[in-house]
Amino acid sequence: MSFRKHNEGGWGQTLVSGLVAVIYFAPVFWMILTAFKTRQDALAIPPKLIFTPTLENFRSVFVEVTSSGEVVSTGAWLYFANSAFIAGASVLLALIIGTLAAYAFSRYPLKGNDTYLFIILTTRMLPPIVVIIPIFLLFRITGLSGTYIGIILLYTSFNLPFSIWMMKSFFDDLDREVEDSARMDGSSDWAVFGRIVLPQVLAGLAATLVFALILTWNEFIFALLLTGPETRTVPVAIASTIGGSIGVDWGKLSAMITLFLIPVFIVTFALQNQLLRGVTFGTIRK
Amino acid sequence: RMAAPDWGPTRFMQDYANETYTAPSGNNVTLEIDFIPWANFFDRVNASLNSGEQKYQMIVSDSQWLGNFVEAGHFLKLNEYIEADPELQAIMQDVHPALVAGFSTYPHVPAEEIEAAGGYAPDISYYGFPQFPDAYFTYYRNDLFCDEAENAAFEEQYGAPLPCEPADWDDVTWEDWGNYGAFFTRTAGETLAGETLSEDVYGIAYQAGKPLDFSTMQINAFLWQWGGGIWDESNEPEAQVMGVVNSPENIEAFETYLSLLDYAPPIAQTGQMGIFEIQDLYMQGKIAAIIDWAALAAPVVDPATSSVADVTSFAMMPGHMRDGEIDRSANLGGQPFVLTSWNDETVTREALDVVKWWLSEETQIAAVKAGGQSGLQSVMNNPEYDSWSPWNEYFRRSLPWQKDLWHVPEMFEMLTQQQEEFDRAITGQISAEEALNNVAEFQDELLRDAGRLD
Amino acid sequence: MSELTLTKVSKQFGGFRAVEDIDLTVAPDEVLCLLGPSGCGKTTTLRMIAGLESVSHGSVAFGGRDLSALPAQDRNVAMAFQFYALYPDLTVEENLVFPLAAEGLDARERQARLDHVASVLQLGGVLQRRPHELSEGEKQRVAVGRCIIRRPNAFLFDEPLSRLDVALREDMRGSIRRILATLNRPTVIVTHDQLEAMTMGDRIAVMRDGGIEQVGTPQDVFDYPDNTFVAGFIGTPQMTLLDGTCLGADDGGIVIGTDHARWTVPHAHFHRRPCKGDRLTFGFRPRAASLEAGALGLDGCRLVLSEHMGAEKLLHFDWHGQAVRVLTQSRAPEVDALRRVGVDLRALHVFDGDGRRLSVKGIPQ
Amino acid sequence: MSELTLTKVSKQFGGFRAVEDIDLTVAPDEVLCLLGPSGCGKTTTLRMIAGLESVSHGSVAFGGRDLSALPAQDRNVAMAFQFYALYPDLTVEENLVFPLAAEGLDARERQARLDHVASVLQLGGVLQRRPHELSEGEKQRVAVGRCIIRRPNAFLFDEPLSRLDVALREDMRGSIRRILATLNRPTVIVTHDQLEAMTMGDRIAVMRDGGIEQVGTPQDVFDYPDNTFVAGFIGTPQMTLLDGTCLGADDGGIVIGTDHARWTVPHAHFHRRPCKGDRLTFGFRPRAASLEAGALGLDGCRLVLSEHMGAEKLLHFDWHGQAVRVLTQSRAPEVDALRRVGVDLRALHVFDGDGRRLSVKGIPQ
Amino acid sequence: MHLPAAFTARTSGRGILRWLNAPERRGPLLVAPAILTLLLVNILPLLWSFGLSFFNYRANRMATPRFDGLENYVDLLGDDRVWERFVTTGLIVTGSVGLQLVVGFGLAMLFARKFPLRRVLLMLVLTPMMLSFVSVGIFFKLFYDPTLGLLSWFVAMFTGEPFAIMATPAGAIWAIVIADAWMWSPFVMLLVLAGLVSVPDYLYEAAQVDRASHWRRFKTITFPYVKGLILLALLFRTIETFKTFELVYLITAGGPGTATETIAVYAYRLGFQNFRTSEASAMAYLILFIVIVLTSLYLYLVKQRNSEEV
Ligand SMILES: Nc1ncnc2c1ncn2[C@@H]1O[C@H](COP(=O)(O)OP(=O)(O)OP(=O)(O)O)[C@@H](O)[C@H]1O
Ligand SMILES: Nc1ncnc2c1ncn2[C@@H]1O[C@H](COP(=O)(O)OP(=O)(O)OP(=O)(O)O)[C@@H](O)[C@H]1O
Ligand SMILES: [Mg+2]
Ligand SMILES: [Mg+2]
Repeated sequence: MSFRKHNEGGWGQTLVSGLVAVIYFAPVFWMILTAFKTRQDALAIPPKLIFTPTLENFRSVFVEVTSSGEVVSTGAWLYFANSAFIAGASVLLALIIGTLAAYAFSRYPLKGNDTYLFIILTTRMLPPIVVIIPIFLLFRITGLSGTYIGIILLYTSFNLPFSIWMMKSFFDDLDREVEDSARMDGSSDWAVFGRIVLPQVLAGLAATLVFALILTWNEFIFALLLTGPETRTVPVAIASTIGGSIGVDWGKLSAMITLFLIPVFIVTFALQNQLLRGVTFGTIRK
Repeated sequence: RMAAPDWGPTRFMQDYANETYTAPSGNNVTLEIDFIPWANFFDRVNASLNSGEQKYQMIVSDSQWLGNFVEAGHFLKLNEYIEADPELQAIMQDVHPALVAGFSTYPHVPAEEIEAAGGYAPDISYYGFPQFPDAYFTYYRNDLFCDEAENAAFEEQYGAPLPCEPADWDDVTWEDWGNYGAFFTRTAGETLAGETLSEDVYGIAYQAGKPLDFSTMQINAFLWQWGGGIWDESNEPEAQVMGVVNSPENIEAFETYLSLLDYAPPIAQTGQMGIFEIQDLYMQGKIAAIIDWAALAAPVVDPATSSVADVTSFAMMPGHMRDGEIDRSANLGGQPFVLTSWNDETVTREALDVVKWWLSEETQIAAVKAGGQSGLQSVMNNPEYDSWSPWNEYFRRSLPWQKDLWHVPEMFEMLTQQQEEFDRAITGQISAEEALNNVAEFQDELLRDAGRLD
Repeated sequence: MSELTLTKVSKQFGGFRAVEDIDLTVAPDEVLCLLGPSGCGKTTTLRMIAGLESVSHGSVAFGGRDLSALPAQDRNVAMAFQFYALYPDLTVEENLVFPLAAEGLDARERQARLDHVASVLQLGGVLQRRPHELSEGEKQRVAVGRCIIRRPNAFLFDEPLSRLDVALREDMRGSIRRILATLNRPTVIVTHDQLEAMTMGDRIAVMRDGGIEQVGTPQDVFDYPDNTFVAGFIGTPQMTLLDGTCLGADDGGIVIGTDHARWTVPHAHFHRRPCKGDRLTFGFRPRAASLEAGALGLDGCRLVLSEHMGAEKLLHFDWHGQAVRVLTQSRAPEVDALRRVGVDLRALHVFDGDGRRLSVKGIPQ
Repeated sequence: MSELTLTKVSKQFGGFRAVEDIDLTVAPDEVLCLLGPSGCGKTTTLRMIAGLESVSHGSVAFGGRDLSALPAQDRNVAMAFQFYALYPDLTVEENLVFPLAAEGLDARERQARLDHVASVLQLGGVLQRRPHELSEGEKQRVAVGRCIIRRPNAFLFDEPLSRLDVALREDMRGSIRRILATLNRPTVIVTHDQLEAMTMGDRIAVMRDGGIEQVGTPQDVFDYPDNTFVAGFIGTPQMTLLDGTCLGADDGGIVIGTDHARWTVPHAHFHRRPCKGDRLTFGFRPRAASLEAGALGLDGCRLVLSEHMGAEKLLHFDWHGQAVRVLTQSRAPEVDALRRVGVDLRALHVFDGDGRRLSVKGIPQ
Repeated sequence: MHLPAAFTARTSGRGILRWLNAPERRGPLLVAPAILTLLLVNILPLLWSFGLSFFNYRANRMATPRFDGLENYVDLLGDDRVWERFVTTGLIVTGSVGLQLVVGFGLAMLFARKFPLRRVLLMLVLTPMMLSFVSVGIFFKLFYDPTLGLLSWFVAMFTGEPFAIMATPAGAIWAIVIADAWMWSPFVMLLVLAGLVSVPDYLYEAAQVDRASHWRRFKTITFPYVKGLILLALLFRTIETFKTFELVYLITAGGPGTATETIAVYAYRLGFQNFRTSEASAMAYLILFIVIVLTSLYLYLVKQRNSEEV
């Protein structure tokens, strides 16, 4: 070929982008590398790229030695399980509730639609730190503090505005005649939604899911304040590696970051195509 | 149930309780600690208390928080229980008076009065017990300070030898400390103890960080040693701010503090030189001598985490020569634990049983052996005490010098503002005098508004 | 089956009246073609029949039962959408059988219907593909197929063949017509292709600006357009329309003409006579004009362009500033040549100043 | 200006050959229409000329200079895209003058060109609108305008009029044709509308499956299609094509026919004579057939459908299983009536078993 | 007896379902769960703190709060420290969001084309966004450390001097801006990329045929397509950056002095350290007000664009 289509680059492009990507990724790479280092290697300057890797840090995430020399679990697996459960449940809930609401906003506009949508967005605008006390109070009154339901509900409500805004723009972009057509073919409104509309916005759901998941997965402040020992999530555990008698426990911290990164990374990677397509689809007409 | 920061001393308490504690009452009592990351411990406790969550029966508090939560009504006043219980009285007598003053009293009562009262007096209000007491002192590299060539060079330059043995540090002043700093500050390429350096090495460091109370902790030591001081809450409302906080003594002390930062690692210029930063730098072999808390000593002598584990010795913190005597006044560290006010009688009794268990000599010795510290004089007076860890001696000897900063509820505002001003001075934006003037002005107004000043 | 009746149906979008007072009846065995320029309200009318759009006034009834208030899913009407509206995530086969779910057919019957539709519409080869893998023409056929697989109360097609090429279109036209003939349901087909309207419709309704201009059999509408709009809209190539005036009347009839020509048209030609001085429009189809003699002559037509259209040529003349078109099989003159264009009297349509037909219907073209 | 030459041009998409060994020459003053069914490679050919697609084999040359390796921006070719490709953020005016930037015109000349194009394409009223505010037809005209405002080496139009309604289309056809005539550049117009091809092209190239089936003047291609594909593709309504065999030869000529009819066709009718037993296809245009007498008769045609096409009717007959179409102005018989369809001998096209033309070109239709 | 019949139809379970299922109730029905959740968990607390902002409540005092009217707002607006924090926040928001847009846009341009290994490389660039603030904050603080940090080490390779970026107020602001921009540029990239990917090829082809320069192609084709998305990214990122708390707290703790103390950190200090609960609430509503103004501005712009299009 003597010339290329506009949207295709060759290995040259790979080289340039690769270079940029590697530079961009370097800090993350460093975090991951640190997970395999002893403390002295971790802080060594000039930085050590070649070192004897250790898995000790990963071990220390899950087991510890007590004062009496016993080896016991740190309970970290519980935090991981909690994170997965809480993030999973709240993202799903937000997606379901948000999708329904978004569909309604898109198809059955209420009076003052824009105002509702705007108010919904507004709830995301305050720094979390300043709404903590009232939320805490509310949780105390309702007895939700420290329960799974409580934190899941909270995260759900955090993800709702985003889900609604995002999904609405997807629904807005759908061809309504398709729905009309299904209606003509005798399907009930629910069937239309389930069989015709939802499959078309899968990409959007995927994109929303990824964004919401990333936010929820890493949420810290509310996890700190509103979870108890049984419902605590990983970000709180990560913070615990800071400020002990050894300041920042770099190795353990990195090990946790690394382990904690893997699930979102995998989800994002798996949904990457939809993510791009979804984002395109959802927002292009804005 | 108890809220506690997530770190060694509290983990120990949990483990040890699980192993050994059975309630004397026969009730089924377990100590269940909610471990919270240190950095966010205050936020969590604060939110819990102020929302009225009433979730915890005991709380590890910081000494400075007492006034705040006592006035808010969250912490239980212990006087009637102590009065009724000789065992508790004995404990209060055994606890070092500096700790009783810092950890337990509100309104604040100075250590001398506690000592005079023999630990317990009914007219003093008691709230807390030591969970983990702390004090700072010198960590130094004996491979440098005992190196013959370096010693010779130093002696030639300053006319005195380097303190090699811990005992040699007993009469080290801040002036000497500055000399060590200047002497050991080397850049890459120079030699140190016979080795050519590939990286810069710095002489000395102490905490000078903006986060939390870092710089205040060390600066207070200077102020007291120079004969100045902070606003004295125990003399409220007569005690003044103006002319006290920005007294000439204080200014001179603060200037000295600032001048010594010249020999510290460059992070000092950023106002981020906290206790962990100097610990890390020291463990990487980049500083000859530092001043840090007892709580941070263990990793420094652990070869797994420290490259200078084998060559580290501990010694007293330098002091200021005043009236022919070295003053080593310093700011108390560590945390008391308290009972909360909403517990019913049974819970309170059980909690006090836990207190008694924790502050029993046996438990405290175990805690110290596990790397912790104890506030009980009986433990510290144990002849073997000094040998349980290389720094115990210096903790024990430092303790009598400890004072504490304010406990009044306004202390947070005072502290934040003070940290900001100190930080400006540390990062070279303003002079020591300006900083102290700003602090004084602010405190004066604030305390007047709060009715604590006439 | 029962007939479909629209009574004074109007549709208001905000302040804009998209459809206005339409009356229409479609018999069970009848195909009505809605014809009209873009934006005239064809789709909106269809959607009101389907129940996808509420009627602002008037009523839609099947067999006398007013269904205006019924939602679409309860009307049992089949509709092929202008932009296909295929279910993007279903295969062609699934798309086709989708509407059968509501009819509750057994598997055999369903398969039979599918096979039939697929073969008629030549979709056999693409049954397993998804809509985005289809060419435009195939998509359109699926949309039609999804319609005719049903046995609804009425069929509605919105531009069902617009994306097909000529050969296929001719073919489909026949097939659909035949299927509809067997099903015996009132059918409305929207189109803006008049050839399609003429060949598929039992009757044609020509719409403009939300109203109906004329309803009638294709032949009727073609031969006797009610007004200049219909006259110009129906018929390819377009009818030639010339501005003129009524110059008076004499024994032989009414004299009409322009500055450059005057013709006498018998009184019998008019069902309503113009008065002297009235502005008129008269028109004739290009096929009815010739370069040979004719009762009415336009002298001095200058050839501007000659277009080959297969067996015939379309000659564009300029006649004193007005365009005159002639379709002829004979050889075209040189460009710029002057010719006399002759028009058969019987082929002459006369309209009044408002564009309403004056000539009688009886004159065969 | 110089001519455009394609020599053995092919395009391979992966394993699929979209265009195969095309040879074409377009003279500077010539308009060539590329005609063919959907997917036959018309757009691909155009894109190769424009330089938007590389040629897999062969060469594209202007005035003898091989430009195959040159990217589009260096070829100076104007192209109107099938889907308009208007710049969404520019107004119509900005869209129109966009290509002039590269020509470095002064403001006056630019304005003059703009005015001219806008008036020819009747875009004067929408110059300040943006593409999304235009109707499909307007968009298409802007796309064409962006092309003819330039003075490039060659013009390429991809379905330039497909979205216009009939009246406008007729009008535009003429306008574009006139402009092109003054500019004197080789022009290629892609279309699948044969009427457009016939009226706009000096020559027509009929494509199928990536190859060219026939090139010639519209009249030539219409009158003497080289093969059955071209015969069936060109001409509306479609030519009737019947399968038959060569039954032998006698003095009068060659006898051809089916089981149901036999006709003798003079030898002079063939430029290549079939042998006895050869399979043949013979065809005639519906307009050349009639229900009156004719040299060649098809007895027993059963009327299946009669379509009104304005002045004429298209009658669909079934003749022993083969479809026969007749276009007539006279009255249509009843459905199912049996009739004899007569065809004029001169209108008979004969093709061999492979579909290649056997009848001579000389016979006028 | 029509009335009772209707009554029973409504009260029986099925009747209620049917009643709920009516088309005109479909919209409210679908929105209800979302609104309820938000009302309960978000809006109630918001209102509570809004009410609080008119009192003189302090969480660490037992005294009953006194109604203060607008006093808190007046105090805050008259306080130089507050304005200083707003300026700081403005600097950080402008710097960070600006940098995010530039970097995000650049990255998107780089990844708009298809090339081998694109999927993998794209993931590398996306990762920063997936990290928690704690990890980013702690590690960037380490990177910035003049002695142990990679950045300083890297700079020192050229200058020979240890590099303390956080030693000056400007440097500290840069430190925050860089960390935040690094973390969130991928988000902007993703949105812009979405826009770029959706630019139809034929437009570029048309421009090629029209012999347009690269710059004109960018200006007339690329930019219009991503404009809307850039605005969207601007909206989301401005809202988020306005709330920046963790990064500042972890990296500089607001220092040196108060040079990097953002309005969110200040609100935290007010509410959580100084126990001026009501003032903090008032502060929160000032922030909310500003963000709402910014957002409305954005939505207004978008709407204008849309109405242009319709
Ligand atoms: N939902 C709506 N809101 C406002 N106006 C509308 C709406 N739907 C259609 N219209 C307007 O009503 C008029 C008729 O539209 P309709 O779709 O029925 O036209 P049409 O005859 O089908 O045209 P086409 O041949 O282009 O499909 C148009 O002017 C259109 O803009
Ligand atoms: N980039 C491509 N990759 C693979 N196949 C392609 C590509 N572009 C076109 N084709 C195929 O090449 C063939 C010719 O396509 P082309 O677009 O030239 O058809 P066309 O004659 O213009 O048809 P239409 O009338 O529908 O526009 C089609 O079968 C098409 O599917
Ligand atoms: Mg329509
Ligand atoms: Mg094409």
